[in-house]
Amino acid sequence: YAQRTILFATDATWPPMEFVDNNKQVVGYSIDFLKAAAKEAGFKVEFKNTAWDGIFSGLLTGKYDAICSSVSITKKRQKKMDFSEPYFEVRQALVVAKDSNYTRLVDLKGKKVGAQIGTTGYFTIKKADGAIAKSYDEVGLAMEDLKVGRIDAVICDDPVAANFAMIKYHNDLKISAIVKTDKTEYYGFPVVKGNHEVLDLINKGIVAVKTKGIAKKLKEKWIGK
Amino acid sequence: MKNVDPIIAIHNVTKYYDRFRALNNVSLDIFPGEKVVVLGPSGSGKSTLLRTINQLETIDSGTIIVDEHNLGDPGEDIHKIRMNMGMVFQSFNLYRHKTVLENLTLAPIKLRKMHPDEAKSLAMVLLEKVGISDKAASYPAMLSGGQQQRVAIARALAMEPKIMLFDEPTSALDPEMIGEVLEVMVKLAQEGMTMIVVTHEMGFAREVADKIIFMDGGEIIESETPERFFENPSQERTIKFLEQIL
Amino acid sequence: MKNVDPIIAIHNVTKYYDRFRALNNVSLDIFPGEKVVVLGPSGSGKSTLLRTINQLETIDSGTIIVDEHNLGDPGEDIHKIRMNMGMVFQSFNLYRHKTVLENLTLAPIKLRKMHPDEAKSLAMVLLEKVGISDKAASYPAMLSGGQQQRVAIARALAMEPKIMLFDEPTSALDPEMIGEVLEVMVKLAQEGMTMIVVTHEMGFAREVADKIIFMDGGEIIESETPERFFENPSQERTIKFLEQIL
Amino acid sequence: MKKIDIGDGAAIPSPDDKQLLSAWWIAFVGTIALLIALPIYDPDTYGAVLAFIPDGIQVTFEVTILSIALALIIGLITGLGRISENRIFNLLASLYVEVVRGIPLLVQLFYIYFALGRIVQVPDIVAAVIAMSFCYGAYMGEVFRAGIMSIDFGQSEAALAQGFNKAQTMRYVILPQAWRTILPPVGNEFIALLKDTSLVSILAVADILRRGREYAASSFDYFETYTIIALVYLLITLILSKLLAHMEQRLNYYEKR
Amino acid sequence: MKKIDIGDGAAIPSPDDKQLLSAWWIAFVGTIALLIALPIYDPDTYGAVLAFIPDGIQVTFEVTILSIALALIIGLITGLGRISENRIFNLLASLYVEVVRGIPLLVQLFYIYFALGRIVQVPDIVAAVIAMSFCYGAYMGEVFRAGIMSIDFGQSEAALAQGFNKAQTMRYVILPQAWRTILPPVGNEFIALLKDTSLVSILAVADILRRGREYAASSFDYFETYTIIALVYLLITLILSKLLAHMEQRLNYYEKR
Ligand SMILES: Nc1ncnc2c1ncn2[C@@H]1O[C@H](COP(=O)(O)OP(=O)(O)OP(=O)(O)O)[C@@H](O)[C@H]1O
Ligand SMILES: Nc1ncnc2c1ncn2[C@@H]1O[C@H](COP(=O)(O)OP(=O)(O)OP(=O)(O)O)[C@@H](O)[C@H]1O
Ligand SMILES: [Mg+2]
Ligand SMILES: [Mg+2]
Repeated sequence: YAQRTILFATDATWPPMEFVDNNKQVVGYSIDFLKAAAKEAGFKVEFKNTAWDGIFSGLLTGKYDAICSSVSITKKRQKKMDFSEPYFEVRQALVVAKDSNYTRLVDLKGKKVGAQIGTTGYFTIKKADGAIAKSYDEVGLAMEDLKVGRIDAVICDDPVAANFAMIKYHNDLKISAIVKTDKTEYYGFPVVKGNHEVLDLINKGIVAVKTKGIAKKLKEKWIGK
Repeated sequence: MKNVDPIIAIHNVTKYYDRFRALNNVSLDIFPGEKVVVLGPSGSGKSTLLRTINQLETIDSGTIIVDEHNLGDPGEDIHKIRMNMGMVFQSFNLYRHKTVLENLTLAPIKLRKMHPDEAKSLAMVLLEKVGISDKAASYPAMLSGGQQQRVAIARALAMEPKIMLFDEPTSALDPEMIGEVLEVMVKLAQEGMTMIVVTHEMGFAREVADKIIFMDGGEIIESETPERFFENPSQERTIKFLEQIL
Repeated sequence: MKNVDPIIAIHNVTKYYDRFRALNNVSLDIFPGEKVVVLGPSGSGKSTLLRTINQLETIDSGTIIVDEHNLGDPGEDIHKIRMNMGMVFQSFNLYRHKTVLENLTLAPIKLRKMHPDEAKSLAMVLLEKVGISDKAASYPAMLSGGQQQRVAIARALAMEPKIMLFDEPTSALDPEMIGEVLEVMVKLAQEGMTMIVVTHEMGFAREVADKIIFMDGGEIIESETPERFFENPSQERTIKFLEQIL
Repeated sequence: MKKIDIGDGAAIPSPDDKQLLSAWWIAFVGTIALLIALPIYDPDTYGAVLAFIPDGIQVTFEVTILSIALALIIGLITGLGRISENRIFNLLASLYVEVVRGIPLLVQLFYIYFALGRIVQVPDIVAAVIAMSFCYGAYMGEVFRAGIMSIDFGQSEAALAQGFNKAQTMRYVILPQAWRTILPPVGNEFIALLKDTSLVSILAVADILRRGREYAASSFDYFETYTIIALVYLLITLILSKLLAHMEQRLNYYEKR
Repeated sequence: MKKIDIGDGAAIPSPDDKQLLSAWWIAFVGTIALLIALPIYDPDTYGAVLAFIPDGIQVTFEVTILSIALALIIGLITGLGRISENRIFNLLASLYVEVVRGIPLLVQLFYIYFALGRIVQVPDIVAAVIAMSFCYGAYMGEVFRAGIMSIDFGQSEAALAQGFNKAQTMRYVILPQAWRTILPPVGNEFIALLKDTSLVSILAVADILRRGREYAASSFDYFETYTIIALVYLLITLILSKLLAHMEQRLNYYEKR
C-alpha cells in the first residue's frame, strides 16, 4: 500500500538545523530528524522552502501539512496550531561582539538587539526591559549587522548561535550567555489544529527516533558537542 | 426623377454640439443616381450634415431615412447601413498599417465575408479604375496625397456602396493633385453613382451636380440646379459667398 | 574717424561648422561710435559674424580684437569682455522667470556687484528710455513682442556696454511693432553708441548706418556708406540682393 | 507645460543618446569581464555563487514572462476601460489604476499572496505571477490607453464609416497601429518587471535573488553573493535593453518612404 | 514615433483626467471609511494593527524625505554630468545611470547595505537612506537632464552674452526655470520613493511594512495586517498625489497672461 506523503514547509536559512547545501538540497538536523522519523513511522516527507515570515500563514491556509523549521512550542502558537511531541531542547543564546562584555539581558538596556522576525529570540528581546528590538528576515542578516556593528547583540536558538559564533564569525563574535527563562523551550512540528492523522504519524516517528538513540547520533553529526 | 422614392430622406433635422446648434431644421431629399454638391462657408454645418447621414454624428430631432432604413429606429443595425455608404474624408484616413491592397480588401473580407481572393481581384479592378494599381503593395505613407485620396475612393467603392459621401476630398491636396482626384470623381458620377459632395471646387460643382445645396449657419439656404445657382442666385448670403469664392 | 584705433578689429577670420565654412577670411574694423549695418541673404554668415565677436562661437583662424583685448588670448576673461558688449537677439530671450525689472537688474547686481537699489534706479531710467516703465513688475510672457524687444535692449544697456550687437531685432515682430523698436534703436544711435546691426530694415540702414556691410557665402562682398551702397552698388550679387529686397 | 518622459527604470537607450550608448558598452563589457574575472580570482566564493544561481535565473524569467503576458491582457482590458464611454467600466478601470498605483508593490505582493492563500491553493510561483501582473496590469493599462489615444481619430472614423463596429475597429485598425507606440513602453515595463521580480524572493520563490540569499545564508559570503547577483541582473537588463532598442527601430516599417 | 509619457507609479492625476479624478475621490473616501470602519468592526485585529504602526509611518517619512533630499543633490550633479561637455564627467554620469537602472532596487539595497557595513559604521537608517538615494539619484539625474534641456537655448545664450559664466547661467537662469518642469516628475519620484521605502523593511528598518510584519508574525493576523498596511500606504499616496497636483498648478505663475 502507498505510504502517506506529508508536505513540510521549511525556512532553510537556519543552519545547522535547516538550510540549503551546495547541491540546493535542504539539509540539517531537523530535516534528518524528520526523515528518520518518517522511516520509523512509515510515511514519506516532502519539503517546501518557504519564507519564515509567512510560514504559519501558509500552514493555516493549507498550503502544506506541517512545518519543519525549528519552531519553538509556545503558548501563543499552541492556540493557533497543534504541536507534535518536542524533538529538540533549545535555549536562547546571546551572541555579541568578541570584545564586548554584555552577558545579561539587563546589560542591553537602550541597546539594539537583533533577531529573526517572529522567533522566540525576538520575543525574548521584546520582553527584556529596555532593549531595542530589531527584526530581520533571516538570522544571517542580523549576524552580519552585528558583525559590522550596526547592532549590539543577537538572540537566537543556541545551535544556530553556535554555528555562527564558532564557525563563520569566530574571529568577531562569541556566545556570551544563555538567556535564562522560566520554562524550557522545545522545538516541535506544528500542524493545523485538529489534524490528528498527520500529528499521530509524526509523533509515532519522534518517539521511535528518540528511543532508538538516532537523535543522539544526529546531534553529533550536525551540532557536535 | 421625382417619380421614384428618395434614397436619402432628411426631414427637419436639428443637431447640437453641446449648446451649439450645428444643424437647424434641415430637410433634404436625395434620389438614386442624383449628384448633390454642398457649398457654404466654413462652419456652416456641411460636414455635420454629411456625418449625420451615416450616423458618425447622432441627431437631436428630425428623421433621416436611408434606403428605407430609419436611422433613428433602434432596431436598425447602423453598421449594416453604413456598409452601403462609402465615405471619403478630407484627410484620406487610409489604414496606415495596411498596404493599399489590404486597405481595399479589409472591410469586404471582414464585413461582407468575401473570399480573400475575390476581394483581391475586386480591389485590383478598382485600383485600376482609379489609376493606381501599380501601388497595390505600397503602404499609404509612401504615396502622395492625391494617390492616397484615390485609394480612399477605391476603398469606399470596394464595399460596393449605393451612395458615396465626399467631405472636401481635395482640400488637403496640393494644387497639382486636385485634378487627378476630381477626374476619378467625375468618372464615378458618369457611371451613375449617387453622390453627396462637399467641396469648394466650383468647376466640379458646375459640371457634375444635379443639385447644389448652399448652407449657412446650420441651415439650407438654397437648393438649386447649378445653372440657376451660379447665374441667378436668389439669396443675399449666397451672392456674398459666390463673390468671395469666385 | 580713422585717426582713432578701431574698437573692434577683425582680421582674416574663418569659421567652420563641422565641414561647413560659415565665415571665409573676413576682415572688418569698427571704430568707436560707428554704426555698422550688416546685410545679406539668409545663411550668408551674418549671425555667425556677430556671434564670433562676443565669442558665442569660437573661430578657427584669424584674430578678433575687442577694445584692445584679443579674444584668442587664453589669458583674457571672455566673460569680462562680454560685459562690455550688449547683444539683442531676434527672439528677445528675456529671462522668463524674472520680472521686467529683474531682467534688467540681474546681471548688474551679480556681475558688476552693483547695489540692488542702484541697479533698480538705473533699470527704471532705462525702462523710461525705452518707454516701458509701467511694465516693470510684469513677466515677459505678459508683454507683446515689441515690448519684450525693447526690454531686451534695456537689459543689454543695463550693463553699460561700449558696443551693442543686434541680430535681426525686428524679424520676429508683427509689422505694427517694428516701428517702436526701431525708434529706440535710432535714439541709441543718436546718443553715440557703437552699434553693429544685422537687419532687413532698409529704411533704418539708410538713416542710421555709417557703413553697410554686405555678406554672401560667408564673405564680406561690399563695405560702403549707405549712399554709395544703395545708389551705386558695385557687385553683381549686391545688385541682385537689392533687387529682391527693395 | 512641457512633460518629461522618464521611463520607470527603463534602460532602453535612445539611439540619439551617444553618451548613454557608449556607457552601455562600457557597462556591458565591464559586467562580463567581472563575471569572468571574479570567479577565476576566487572560485570558492564568487565561483560558487555563480554556480548556485542558474536555476534562479530560469525562475526569474519564468515569472517575468508569465507576469508580463498576464499584465498585457489585464492592461488591454484596463486601457479599454479607461477610454470607454461606459461609466461603470471606466470608473472600475480608473479605480483599479488609482489603487494599484497607490500601494507599494511589495505590500501588494504580500497582500495578494496571503489573501489569495485564504481563497485558493495555488503554487507560490502562480501566486507571485498573479500578484506581479495585477500590479503591472495597471501600468500596462495606462500604456495601452496612451497608445490607443495616440492613434489619429480619423482611423477610427474611416473604419466606422465602412461599417465596422467599435470592437472590430479596435481590433483591426486601432490596436495593430497602437502596438507600435505601445511596444517601447511595454519593453520598458518588461525590464522593470524583471527587476521587480526580485521581490518575489521574499515569498521564497526560488528566483535569482532567493538563490543568492540561500547561498549567503549558509556560506555567509554576503558581499560576494550580492556582487555576483547584481552583476547577473545588470547583464540581463543590459542585453534586454539592447534587444528592445533594436526591435523598436524595426517597428516603423510602414511609415518609411 | 510618438512617445508615451508614463510616470513610474506616479499617481498625480492630471486635472484634465476627469475619470481618474473621480476615481481619486472614491478611492480616498473609501480608504478613509475602511480605515475607520475596520478597527471598529474588529478592534482586536484591525484596531491593534493600526495602533501598532504609527512609529513605522514616521520612519517611512523620515527615510523618504532624507532620501529624496539626497537624491536631488545626486540627481543635480548627475544631470549636469549627463549634459556636460567634459567627456569624463559625462561618461561617469552616464555609466552611473546605466548601472543603477540595470539592477533591481532590492538587490542594490542589500548590496549597498552590506557593502557599506564593511567599510563604515553608520546606523541602519542612514545606510538605507544612502542606498535609496544612490538608486533614485540616477532617475533624478535623468529628470534634471530633461528639465534642463527643456529650457530654450536662447535663455543660456542671453545669459552668456551678458557675461555670466556657465555655472552662473545654470544657477541664475536655467535651474530656476527648469525647476518648474522638474517638479512634477520629482513629485512622481517622491511618491514612487515613498512606496519603495517599503523595501527597506527587509533591512530591518522599522518602517510601516516592517512594523506590520512584526505584528503579523506574533499575532498571525496576516490578512488583517496587510489590509491595514495597504490602506495606510494608499491613504498617504492619495493625499500626496493630490497635494502635488495642486502644487503643479501653481507653478506656472510667470507664464500666465
Ligand atoms: N465635435 C464638435 N464639437 C463641437 N462643435 C463642433 C464639432 N464639430 C463641429 N462643430 C461646430 O459645428 C459647426 C459646424 O461644423 P462643420 O464641421 O459641420 O462645418 P463645415 O461647414 O464642415 O465647415 P468647414 O468648411 O470648416 O469644414 C462649426 O461651428 C463647428 O465649430
Ligand atoms: N550651429 C550651427 N551648426 C551648423 N551650421 C550652422 C550653425 N549655425 C549656422 N550654421 C550654418 O552656417 C551658415 C551661416 O549661418 P548664419 O546663421 O550666420 O546665417 P545668417 O546670415 O545669419 O542667416 P539668416 O538671415 O537666416 O539668419 C548657414 O548655412 C547655417 O546653416
Ligand atoms: Mg467640414
Ligand atoms: Mg541670422
